[in-house]
Amino acid sequence: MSKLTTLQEAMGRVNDGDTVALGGNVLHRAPMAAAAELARQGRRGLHLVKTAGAMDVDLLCAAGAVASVTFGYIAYEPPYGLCQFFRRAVQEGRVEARENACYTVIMGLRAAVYGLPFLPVRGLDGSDLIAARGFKKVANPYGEGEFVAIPAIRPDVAILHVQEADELGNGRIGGPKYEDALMAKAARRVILTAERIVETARFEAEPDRTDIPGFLVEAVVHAPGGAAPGSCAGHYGIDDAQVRAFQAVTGPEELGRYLEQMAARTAHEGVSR
Amino acid sequence: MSKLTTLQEAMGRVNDGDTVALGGNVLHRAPMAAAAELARQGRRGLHLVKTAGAMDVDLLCAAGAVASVTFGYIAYEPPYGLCQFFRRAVQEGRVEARENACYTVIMGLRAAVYGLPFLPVRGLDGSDLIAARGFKKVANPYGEGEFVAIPAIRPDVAILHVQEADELGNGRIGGPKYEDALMAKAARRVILTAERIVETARFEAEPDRTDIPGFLVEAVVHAPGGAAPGSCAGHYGIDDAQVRAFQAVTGPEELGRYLEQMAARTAHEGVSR
Amino acid sequence: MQYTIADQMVVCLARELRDGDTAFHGVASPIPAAAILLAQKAHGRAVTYVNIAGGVNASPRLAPSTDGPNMLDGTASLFGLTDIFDLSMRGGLSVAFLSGVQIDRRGRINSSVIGEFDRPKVRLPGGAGSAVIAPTCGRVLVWRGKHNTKALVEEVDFVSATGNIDVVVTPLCVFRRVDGELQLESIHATSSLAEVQENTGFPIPTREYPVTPPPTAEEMAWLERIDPDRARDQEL
Amino acid sequence: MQYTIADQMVVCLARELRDGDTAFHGVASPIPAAAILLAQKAHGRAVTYVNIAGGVNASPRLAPSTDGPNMLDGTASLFGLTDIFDLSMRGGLSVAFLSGVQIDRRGRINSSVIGEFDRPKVRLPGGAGSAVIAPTCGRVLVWRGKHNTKALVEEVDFVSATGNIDVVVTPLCVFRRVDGELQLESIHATSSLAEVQENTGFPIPTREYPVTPPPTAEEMAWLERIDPDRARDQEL
Repeated sequence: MSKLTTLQEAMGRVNDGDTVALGGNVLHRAPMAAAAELARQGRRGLHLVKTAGAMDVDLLCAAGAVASVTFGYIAYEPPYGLCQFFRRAVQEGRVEARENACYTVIMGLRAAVYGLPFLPVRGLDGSDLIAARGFKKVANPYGEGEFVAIPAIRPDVAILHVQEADELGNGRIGGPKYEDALMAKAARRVILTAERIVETARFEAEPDRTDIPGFLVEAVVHAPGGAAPGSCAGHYGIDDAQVRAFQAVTGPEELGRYLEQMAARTAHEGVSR
Repeated sequence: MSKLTTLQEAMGRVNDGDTVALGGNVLHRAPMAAAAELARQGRRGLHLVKTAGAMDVDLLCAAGAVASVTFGYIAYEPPYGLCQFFRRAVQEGRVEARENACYTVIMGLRAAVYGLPFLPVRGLDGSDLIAARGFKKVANPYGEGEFVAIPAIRPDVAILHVQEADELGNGRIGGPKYEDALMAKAARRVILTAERIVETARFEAEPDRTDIPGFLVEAVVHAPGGAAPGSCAGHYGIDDAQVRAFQAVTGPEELGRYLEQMAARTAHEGVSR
Repeated sequence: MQYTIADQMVVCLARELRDGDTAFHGVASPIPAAAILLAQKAHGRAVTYVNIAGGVNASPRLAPSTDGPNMLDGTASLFGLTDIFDLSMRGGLSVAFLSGVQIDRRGRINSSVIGEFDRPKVRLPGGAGSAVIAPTCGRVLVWRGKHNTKALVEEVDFVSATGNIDVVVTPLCVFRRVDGELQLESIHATSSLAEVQENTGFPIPTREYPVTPPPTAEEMAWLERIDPDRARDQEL
Repeated sequence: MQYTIADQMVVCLARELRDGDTAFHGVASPIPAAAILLAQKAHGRAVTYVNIAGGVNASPRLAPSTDGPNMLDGTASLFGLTDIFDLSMRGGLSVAFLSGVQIDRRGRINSSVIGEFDRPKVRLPGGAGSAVIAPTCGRVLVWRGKHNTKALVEEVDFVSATGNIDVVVTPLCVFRRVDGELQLESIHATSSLAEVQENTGFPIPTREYPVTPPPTAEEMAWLERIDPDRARDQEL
């Protein structure tokens, strides 16, 4: 019954070429330990999906794991500047930048949740994104108006870091929720990493606070510090030194050492339940 | 700043001919006191919206307040049978039955939330509802498939009964949530009736449990017993005798007496905060 | 052993569930609710049970209403009607329990009107979610609390819903849809072929039919725990 | 009185807000966050403040990131990015704060690419929500932490977003869009017409322009409380 497993095993379930939605937003509650483990395992050709990504996307681009990114915004917030690995990979043609508005990522995920190949969307008027992305239009069959049709985005897997999970896969998010619950519903499979593994009774006591229903989840990893060096509400803030250390990485060997250090921190802290 | 007002004043804000979404489901957490007050005030020509309605819709039909009902299901659950006032009003041509699937009511409300005149929907294949309701279709611009387009349902007002509200309009629902939060976002205006009025600090302590954000709400009514004779989770169950007393009503005078009795119960219990 | 027709219907429906199923029921559905709980508890089926009120693998004490707060008892998350519809639309709902006022030979359901849609002779409750669930979920298990020629008809007055209807369970018998038509599969021990033929609006070939296996003692013991107030009898 | 350029920009933006506004900012927006809080607290404006993290009329202690948990401090409900977008789409968002790497004479924004979209010379962060917010919200208030001829251009390389852009506030001045074109409205006391002309990629007519009213003592006192760590300076 238990879906608890190791980070290594869980990330082994992600295949080369998969479409992977990453929870959290910029440097907050992103599944950093999971991203580092995917990089460490040498995953290739991933199609990442995120509204606003930062170090998670940048790290996977640095590791050469990424084929495309579907996104609204990929950059750090001040004072960390742009995601240089992502930027260079796009400029050199190694990664396809499937720019959306953040909302059209959301509408694409909603289309998948609703079992539809597309959803119409308001907005985008006058934006060159329509032509650049080849978005088509649909007419309102009841009256005036044409609307851009956003193709469904159905991730093969959503990887989400939450504050609390149980062994059945129920997940509770503290602080900002971002698009995690939507991703969990849109994706074919869901993997949770969690700061704490708690008893199911805790979810049963307040089921209205469960953000991710367990039956949608296939694997749960106890990963304290799993959003570091980004923040995790109620647990830790941004680790400035470690973000800067990553940004200063040059070359695969340095990246390898950085990833091993990240793995060691999670493994160490992750021993006890 | 306070949005607290009386039931009479709040229901006075609903106009003849308005499209009115009613929260709750069948005999659970429906805004019964509000519906009775609308009936008592002699409102006419209302266009009701609900996925699964029961005595709320039946009572407003009995009072002659209704022009149409957009719904998936209008009936009691066992042992109370059909909504006879609704049924007769439709059969006699006094009320238009805009039957949907419950899901197409939801998709119509979602279209309104997303600022769209329609949304495509999966399902409905082979159903005579498509022709009977005049639903049109849209083609998938990216490949195969045609989908029924559900026109937006934008209520003028959503009337929702909640367990707890504050004077700013924040609302918390206990037990099943049904479609209330969706209605609050789809409607132009929102009126809450609440079992208890609580301090805003209570919402600030657990903002993740607030179902209705206060800034969407224009009026809040302290209405303990406001879902009776239906149930309200954590407060009371179905009042069998009062449901049956309503079903036994014949003629406008009896209905008038029934409504006055409902009003008296709410007013009496509603004196203190 | 003593059992009611509702008990027989519950047991027939429960036996349809399989390991790995995700099963849904809506309002006014004590018989399906009891069936899902029976499959989980008595038959040990690994079924994910989602109900209209939002419960996920809840363990409610059943009541005639299957949409109230009790339907959340023991749930660890909320997954309400909107979520369940979405799940079906994206192919994630394997079993739905639906009913209808009329059910026809082809397994189509009418819960909308008798007569014209716009000015009906009888306005029925409406198909609730059936129009979108029937074509999108894996298998539809239909139950109907009455079996007469008005309920089981040659052709429905109005198609509220049609789609993946697999089984129809009534107080008299079990039909299974084969090649697009309902075929009599078994007759309850409490009924007879003559009674089924007389009360069905389409022809039932005269031949030998199996007797529906009645509830076992173990099933009845579980039903007593799942539904001690016998909400399931209220449907008939 | 001592104040920074960021203080001046905050104050300019705050003064644009009106009673009844519902105002939004996204990531990397300490200057807009400070402006909204200043309008509420110093100017007593009845503004509903929604932020990307989900806060409604929150009172955060500001940090360089405007998307973290602190943005929920004091909120009584969660109304996150998805809800805010929906709100704008249905006409319920009156003010949005947007930025861009390039802003052109017509008030169009580019945060996508320099060069070709598919193989850009410089890949920029992306327009985030601006492409859908700019055409649907009531008024867009644009701020930009740099004012040079690469930032304020005759024509953007790529139109990430265009729409209801009303005001552009830079470290040097304030533009307002009139008849579809940015017009210089006032020059900050710390700058000059010559500096604006030199650093702007489209012609600025030579004439008298008002001096932007600098921050008042009261505004500065409030800013000290709203943003004691001076997150707003990080943008410049």
